[in-house]
Amino acid sequence: MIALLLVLLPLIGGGLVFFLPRPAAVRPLSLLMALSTLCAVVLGLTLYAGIDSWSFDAEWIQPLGARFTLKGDVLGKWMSMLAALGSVLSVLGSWNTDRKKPQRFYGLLLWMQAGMTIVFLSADAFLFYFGWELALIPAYFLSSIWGGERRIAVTIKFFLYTFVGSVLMLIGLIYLHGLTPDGSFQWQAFRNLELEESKQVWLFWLFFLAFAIKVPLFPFHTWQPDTYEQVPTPVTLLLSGVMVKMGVVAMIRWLLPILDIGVFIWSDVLICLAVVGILYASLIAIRQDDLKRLIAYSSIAHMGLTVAALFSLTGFSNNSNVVLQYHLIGFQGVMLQLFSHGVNIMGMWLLADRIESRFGTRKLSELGGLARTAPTLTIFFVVIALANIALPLTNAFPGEFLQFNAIFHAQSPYRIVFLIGSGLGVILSAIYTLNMIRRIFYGETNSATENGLRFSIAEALALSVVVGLILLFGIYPQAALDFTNEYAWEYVKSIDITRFLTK
Amino acid sequence: MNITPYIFWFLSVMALFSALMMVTSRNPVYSVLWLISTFFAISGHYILLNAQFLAAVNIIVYAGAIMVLFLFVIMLMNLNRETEPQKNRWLKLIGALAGGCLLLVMVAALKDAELRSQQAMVGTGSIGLIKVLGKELFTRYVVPFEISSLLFLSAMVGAAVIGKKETPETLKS
Amino acid sequence: MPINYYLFLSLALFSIGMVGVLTRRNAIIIFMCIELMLNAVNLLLVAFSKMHHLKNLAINPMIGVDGQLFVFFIMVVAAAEVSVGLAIIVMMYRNVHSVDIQFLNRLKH
Amino acid sequence: MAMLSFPHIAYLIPLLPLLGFLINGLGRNHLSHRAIAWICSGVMALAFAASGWVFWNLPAGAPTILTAFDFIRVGVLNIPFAFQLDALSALFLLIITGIGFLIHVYSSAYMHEESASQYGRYFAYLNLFVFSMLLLVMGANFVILFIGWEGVGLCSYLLIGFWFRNPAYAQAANKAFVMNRVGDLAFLIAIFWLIARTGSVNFIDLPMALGTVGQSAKLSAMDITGITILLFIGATGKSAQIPLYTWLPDAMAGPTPVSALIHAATMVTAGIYMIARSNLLYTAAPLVLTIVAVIGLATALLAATIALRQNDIKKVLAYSTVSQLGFMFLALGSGAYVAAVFHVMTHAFFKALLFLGSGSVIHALGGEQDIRKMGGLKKSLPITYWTFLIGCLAIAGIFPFSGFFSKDAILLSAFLKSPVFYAIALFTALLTAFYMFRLFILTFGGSFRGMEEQRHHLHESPLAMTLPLMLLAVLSVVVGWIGIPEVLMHGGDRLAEFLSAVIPVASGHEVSHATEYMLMGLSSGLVLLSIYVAWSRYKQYRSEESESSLTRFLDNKWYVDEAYQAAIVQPLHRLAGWIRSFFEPRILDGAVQGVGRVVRYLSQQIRFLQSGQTGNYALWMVIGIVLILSIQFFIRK
Amino acid sequence: MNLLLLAAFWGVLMMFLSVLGISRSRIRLVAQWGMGLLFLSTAAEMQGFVLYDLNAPEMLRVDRYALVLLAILSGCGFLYFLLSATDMAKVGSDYSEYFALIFFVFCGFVLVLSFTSLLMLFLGIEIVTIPLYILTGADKRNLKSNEASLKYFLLGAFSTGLMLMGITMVYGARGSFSSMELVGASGIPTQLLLGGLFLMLFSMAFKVSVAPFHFWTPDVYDGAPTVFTSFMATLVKVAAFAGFFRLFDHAFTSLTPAWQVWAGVLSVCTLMIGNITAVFQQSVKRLLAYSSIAQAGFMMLGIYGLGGVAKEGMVLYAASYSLATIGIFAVLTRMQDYTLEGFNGLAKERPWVAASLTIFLLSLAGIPLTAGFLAKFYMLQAAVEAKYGLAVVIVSVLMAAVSVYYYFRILQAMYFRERSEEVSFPVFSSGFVRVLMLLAALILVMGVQPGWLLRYLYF
Repeated sequence: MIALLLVLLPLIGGGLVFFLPRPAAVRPLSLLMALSTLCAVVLGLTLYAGIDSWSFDAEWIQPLGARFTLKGDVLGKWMSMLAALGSVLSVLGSWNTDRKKPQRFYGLLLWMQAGMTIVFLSADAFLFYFGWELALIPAYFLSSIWGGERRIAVTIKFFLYTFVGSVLMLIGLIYLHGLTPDGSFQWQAFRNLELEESKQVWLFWLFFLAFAIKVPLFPFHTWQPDTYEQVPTPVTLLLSGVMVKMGVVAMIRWLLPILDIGVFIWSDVLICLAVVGILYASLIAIRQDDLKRLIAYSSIAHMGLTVAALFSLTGFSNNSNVVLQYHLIGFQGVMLQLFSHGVNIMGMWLLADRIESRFGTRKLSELGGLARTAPTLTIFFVVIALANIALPLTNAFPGEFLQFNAIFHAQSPYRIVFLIGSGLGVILSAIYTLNMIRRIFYGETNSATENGLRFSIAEALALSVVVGLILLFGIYPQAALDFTNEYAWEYVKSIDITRFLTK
Repeated sequence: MNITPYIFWFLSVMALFSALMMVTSRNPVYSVLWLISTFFAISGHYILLNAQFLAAVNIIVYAGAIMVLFLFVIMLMNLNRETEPQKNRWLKLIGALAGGCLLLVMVAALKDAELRSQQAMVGTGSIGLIKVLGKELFTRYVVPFEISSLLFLSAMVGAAVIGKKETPETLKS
Repeated sequence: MPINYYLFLSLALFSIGMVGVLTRRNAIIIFMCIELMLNAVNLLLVAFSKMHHLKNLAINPMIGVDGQLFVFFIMVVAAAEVSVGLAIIVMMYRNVHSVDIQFLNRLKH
Repeated sequence: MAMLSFPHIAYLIPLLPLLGFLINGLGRNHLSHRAIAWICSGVMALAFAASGWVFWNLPAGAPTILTAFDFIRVGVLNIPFAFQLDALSALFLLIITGIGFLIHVYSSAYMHEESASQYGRYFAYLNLFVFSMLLLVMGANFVILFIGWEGVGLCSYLLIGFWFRNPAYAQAANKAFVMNRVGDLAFLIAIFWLIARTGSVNFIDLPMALGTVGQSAKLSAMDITGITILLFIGATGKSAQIPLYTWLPDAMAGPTPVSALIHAATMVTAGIYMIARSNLLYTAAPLVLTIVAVIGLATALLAATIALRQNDIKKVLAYSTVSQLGFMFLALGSGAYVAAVFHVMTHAFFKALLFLGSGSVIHALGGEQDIRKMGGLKKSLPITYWTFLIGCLAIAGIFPFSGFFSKDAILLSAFLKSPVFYAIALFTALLTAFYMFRLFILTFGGSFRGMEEQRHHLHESPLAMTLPLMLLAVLSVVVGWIGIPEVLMHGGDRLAEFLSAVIPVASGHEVSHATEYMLMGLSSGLVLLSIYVAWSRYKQYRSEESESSLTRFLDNKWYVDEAYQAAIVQPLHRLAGWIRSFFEPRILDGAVQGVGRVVRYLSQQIRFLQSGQTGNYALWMVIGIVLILSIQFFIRK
Repeated sequence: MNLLLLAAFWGVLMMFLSVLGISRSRIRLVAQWGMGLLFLSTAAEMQGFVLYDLNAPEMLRVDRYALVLLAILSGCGFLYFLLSATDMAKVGSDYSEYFALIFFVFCGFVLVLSFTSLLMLFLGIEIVTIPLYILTGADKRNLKSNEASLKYFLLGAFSTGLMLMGITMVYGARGSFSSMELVGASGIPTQLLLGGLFLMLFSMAFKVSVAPFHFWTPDVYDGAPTVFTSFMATLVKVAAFAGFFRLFDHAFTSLTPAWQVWAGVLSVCTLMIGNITAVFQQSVKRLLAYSSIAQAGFMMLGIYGLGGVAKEGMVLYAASYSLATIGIFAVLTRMQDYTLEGFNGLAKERPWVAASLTIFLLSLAGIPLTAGFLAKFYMLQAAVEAKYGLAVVIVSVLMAAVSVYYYFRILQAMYFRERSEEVSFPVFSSGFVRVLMLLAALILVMGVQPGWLLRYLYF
């Protein structure tokens, strides 16, 4: 029931908020809905942790064989927690921002969360696709109505780009559906297909493109900076904190286990893309003057690392426990980083939004000296920005640390190159992050920044949650690792393609 | 000695020639007349095939009623001169070519089929007689027969709608 | 007669009608060309009906009636079409005083 | 005290500064100057006391591992959040907390003019700095060490940019952090490599990995070479060696006590510590050792030459640090880990002394740092004068000051490695003495060259500043006596004995006592000569010295910064700019937008098919029919 | 059969009403009731209640497929009348006759959907198209309407000629007009049969506006009075497609290898031409005309991938496409300005209308949660298993993405742009808005639970 609740709460809550007559009650109500979803997740992780409470299965579109199957495996739980958290943060973070038609805004926001939760929890490919798009539609409207000046052109690009990807994936799904003996969309049925290599080689791209565009992976990322720049920040927060994770989650669940040979065949190319993407995005970030675009590019770089690590996990173990163990290490890093990067980037957006709304600009060149006038902001910003570049004792460090291990163990002749390439990203990330901090906080104040900035309680709360999580998983990552360990172990065993060798 | 082939060839040549003339005549009235001549040739074929009923209907309905209607409209519009401006020469050529190609393709496709051994029954056979056709029409074919009345109804309503002159008063009511 | 003769004859007539449709500009003549196409079909139908009749004479002497009845229906439909078609052409003529289809180009792109 | 066992007290050592950091960080807006100073110095004093207790109560034999909790435990990889207490770390603990404490005390006076909140911030950072460094030396594995490693980098970043209104300072802070990160990357890769081969990052597992204990080695020679090189690159970043040293002189942007902290007790010694820590690995990689020695030597020489022409009091000291660190790496590279650690220790005291002394001078002069505008401060700053002199003598290596013993050990090890190394090292030592006394004489000797109003305000610093100076001066004299070479006093090298559990005593070839005496005499004599030259040259200093292409070259620090700018920074910058303003919008996004544009263009063109001509429509239909039929009937099949 | 009888009766009734000279609102009411009755009678027939059995199995056979589609058509027709009946009055004075013609067209639908003889298909198509020629030209003094009517007529008659030639050739090969596969399958000269098949394919492609036989569509849809465009673009097209589907499903299944690839090629051509041309259109009406071509391309996929899934897809497509397009046209009919700019800022002033339009557009674009998505999904699923299916399907989804672009232009106009001064929006009656929302709700419900509709196909 928990799983269903996680979908229904934001869905119904969104509906309630959408048609609320009085704007004043919108924010408390949507916070309530978001919080109750979060509570449901927490309850599901503690009191009702059994697999029963996290599974839901119902007849849906019978002629198609599509079922409404939600199954909260560890990945699903982990990510739906992030989604719930993201929605709480985005409501909190925009608590003091006035918007026209707040009912619609928050209603759509909650629906978006519902869509993402479906993606994270669904064990049925059709439902998965449904959620995939369901998350996109509210995002489109949110962006186009409440976005910046160039919103219309930018969001249609965003929408079309991701749409093209997802319809290609749809074809892949349909194709696999046709191959299942009983015409099913169930994950397990897809998993049981054991496709031959010649099919996997091209089927892979149908899926991969959709996911790569979502993540986004170089060179499919060009929608992202524009979008993040134009979109209202609470939405960006969900987009980059949670929605881009959909891409990785989809790769984890729908790509690696199902098209394992295809993934392995292309893994060199993919890791290469990811690594180039890291360097590329980092370089752009160095020369970026727009705060939001900078964060967007940094997100591309960091997700690139995660993807590189993920694709490093494929290959033959020859039933060697040691190889699998190293894959486990890498995969744990991916799992941890999925959450950590979500938290960090959401923190960054909260701050970016606050800076923009307070000072009316997000150009780094027009800011400066805030360390003196806005010390609290400075502390939050520095902590979160440094967490973003994986300083030890912040949450991203263990994640990235383990991910690098994965790349080091990739079954690729170029793994050293990949490792060094992605490692250079670490240096570049330091450069652009410090540049950003320097240009915002150091130096003399100007007329815009001399008045400083104060946080409201809601904002401070949101930021404190972020910082708290950063420190929690930074100092004691084992909490997260223990949570995901069993799942991760089963997972890395399942994506090992040694079994094809013996055939 | 059978005269049938000669009649067949004569009618065929007449039909083709009249059709060609119909298409190429610049004066619409000539076209109508050539078309009527084609219809006569076709009717002749019907008779040759012993489809007497159709031969009669073809003459009465087509050559008689319909073509007269055409002629009537042409006269009404005063189009009985060679007023038609010529189409672009190239377009004409392409049009003719396209039609010719179609003919060529169809003929080439169908010429070597087993159809070669098939014969059409000429001169005899009872199925073209009014008695046989009438019986069929009012038994097996009564449904389409009834339904074709709907076709006429709608054509009638349609012609009325189109033909009525629109006046400001009728618009207002 | 060999059925091929009829087949090629009516295909030829059909194509002539089609060429007329493609090359002429006068709406009425185009319409007439279409009538020619229909007649070509009719001829072929009758020929086929006689062919099937001949082929199946021993089994079922009624085979082939269908074809001739179909011709009858084609004529019916053609008559209806002519009434509507001419009405439309006349309406057109009333408005623009021409039946030249090349002038029908308000609607394009 | 009965309640507190050894682990508890050991835990206290890093926790105390952390506590200080938290109190000051969170409460800085509500605490007075006095409270802040007391809390910070207090926790440092307690930490020092705890370190002392741990030092004396250190169990003999195997190192003590204190595991707090599992940091990362995934599959075969187990990285506990654990501390390792043995001779080496205990020694470093003492140095760090001791000198740290003195610097805290000193800072409480030095930074007194800052507002309370800035004051609190400063001390919070300082505490955090010490905490990170303690983590670094206490860490029982490479990852914890790395955490501290990055932590000190962060703190140095924060402190160098402490006066954030000056953009140049912020730039310097960035530079420090980024250059450190370059080294860190290599360090990280080394860790990954280690994990890949051995599955463990714990120091105590190193012998096993090397195959010295138990079963066969997990590390091949190639692995060891690779790992050690990478570790060394990491060390060059943190310890300011070629090629990653340029951040350190720039790091003088921070408040002077911070420089003292960075240069003396924390941060830059991390590299030495790390290599000493992994000495087993290095001993197994002789090639890398040679590289380390060469780099160390080159750095020492390079920095010394640059220091010759610096005019900023702190910059001279900074380059001297780089140079001294080079010495230490030379020692490491020569396999004399103990000598390196010894020099770290002595250097810590006299460099702290020198920096704090220079801080006192700057303080007295109201922020003036150019030694050309100083002079004759002997009278107004007597305590500073004397203590500074002791520091200079120590760094120059005059018997019986501490520098003598440690430098002598290094020179000896260099001699053992190769006489050429020895010659260069000796030359560098001479340069050291020369530039240090140039600095000393220009600052304190002669007559005052500053402005009148500065002259009026000249005064000795308050007790909180001078007391640490005096303490450090005493220590700078005596601390060398724990490592008296065997030749002077049998059993005098108590340090090597103490560290023998961590650093096995090398059983290399020895030199005869006679040679040793000769070397000692040679270096001492030459150093004295060099001091004399400096004295005679600068006692009458008036104005600009003569210019030559060599001096210009040195003035510009060998143009290394410029070379880096031209070779790395600028191309990268330009590449990034090109990508940002051309490749991304034109090529990549251009391709995406181009699809849209092509569709729109096609749309515009295709719609002209819709000509409005009925005849054309029919023609298209017929053409379609002909095409399809002819393909179907004549081509397909 | 219920529908055939009632529709014929109501057609005649409407014909006479015009002579009686009763008021327009009465006429409209009668028409609406009649259409409602048609729907109910069809629904009743599905439950086994048959008014009169014509009993001519070799001519007509109303099977479940036909019934479900007829129910959809009459249901949509009812909604269409509810939404747009008042707007017909603005076209011309022959109010009642328009209804009569539409009812006659419905008779044609029955034939097209339930024929078992090619003769009935031919008659059905003629009964459908002849009234349409009239309706297209109903706005008699509007030259565009005249022109559209004449173009439609000439090309329509031309395609009828093709179809007849095709039927004749099939007859020649088979000796029967039955559209059932079994009859006369022996000793056939296949070339002749194939020739006939292709000619029928072309003429049906013309009726459903599949490229390259689509050229009449934009002009005719654009020129015809908007209310009737709505009718043509939705119900007529769907019925024609259903007939197309039925023809190939029943008659030519064994010849699939010959024509299947061509169906794919035509479908790809249609998708490309329809979608790409639509991108540049400024007039919403013309844009919808091209979009209807594009949608035809998608429906063509159903014929390409003929089979069980395709049949379900056809039903779903019929319903979703009709509902959405009727809704959009109903609003468009009342707009002052047919250009995209005319929709600027609609959402602010007419939020519910805009919301419904949004759902219609999303459905047409094939966004999940709407019936349009599922319809496309079924079509893709049907097509993907055909020969070369994957390539065809990939092209079609890419074109679907293009379609998103132009559908969203309308969305953008409504939601994200400000109204221009000179345009004022019509006042929509609350009843109208409610029906519109009903349409939207139906689309959403079908988008989540298509089973509720599809189960009528079986049992």
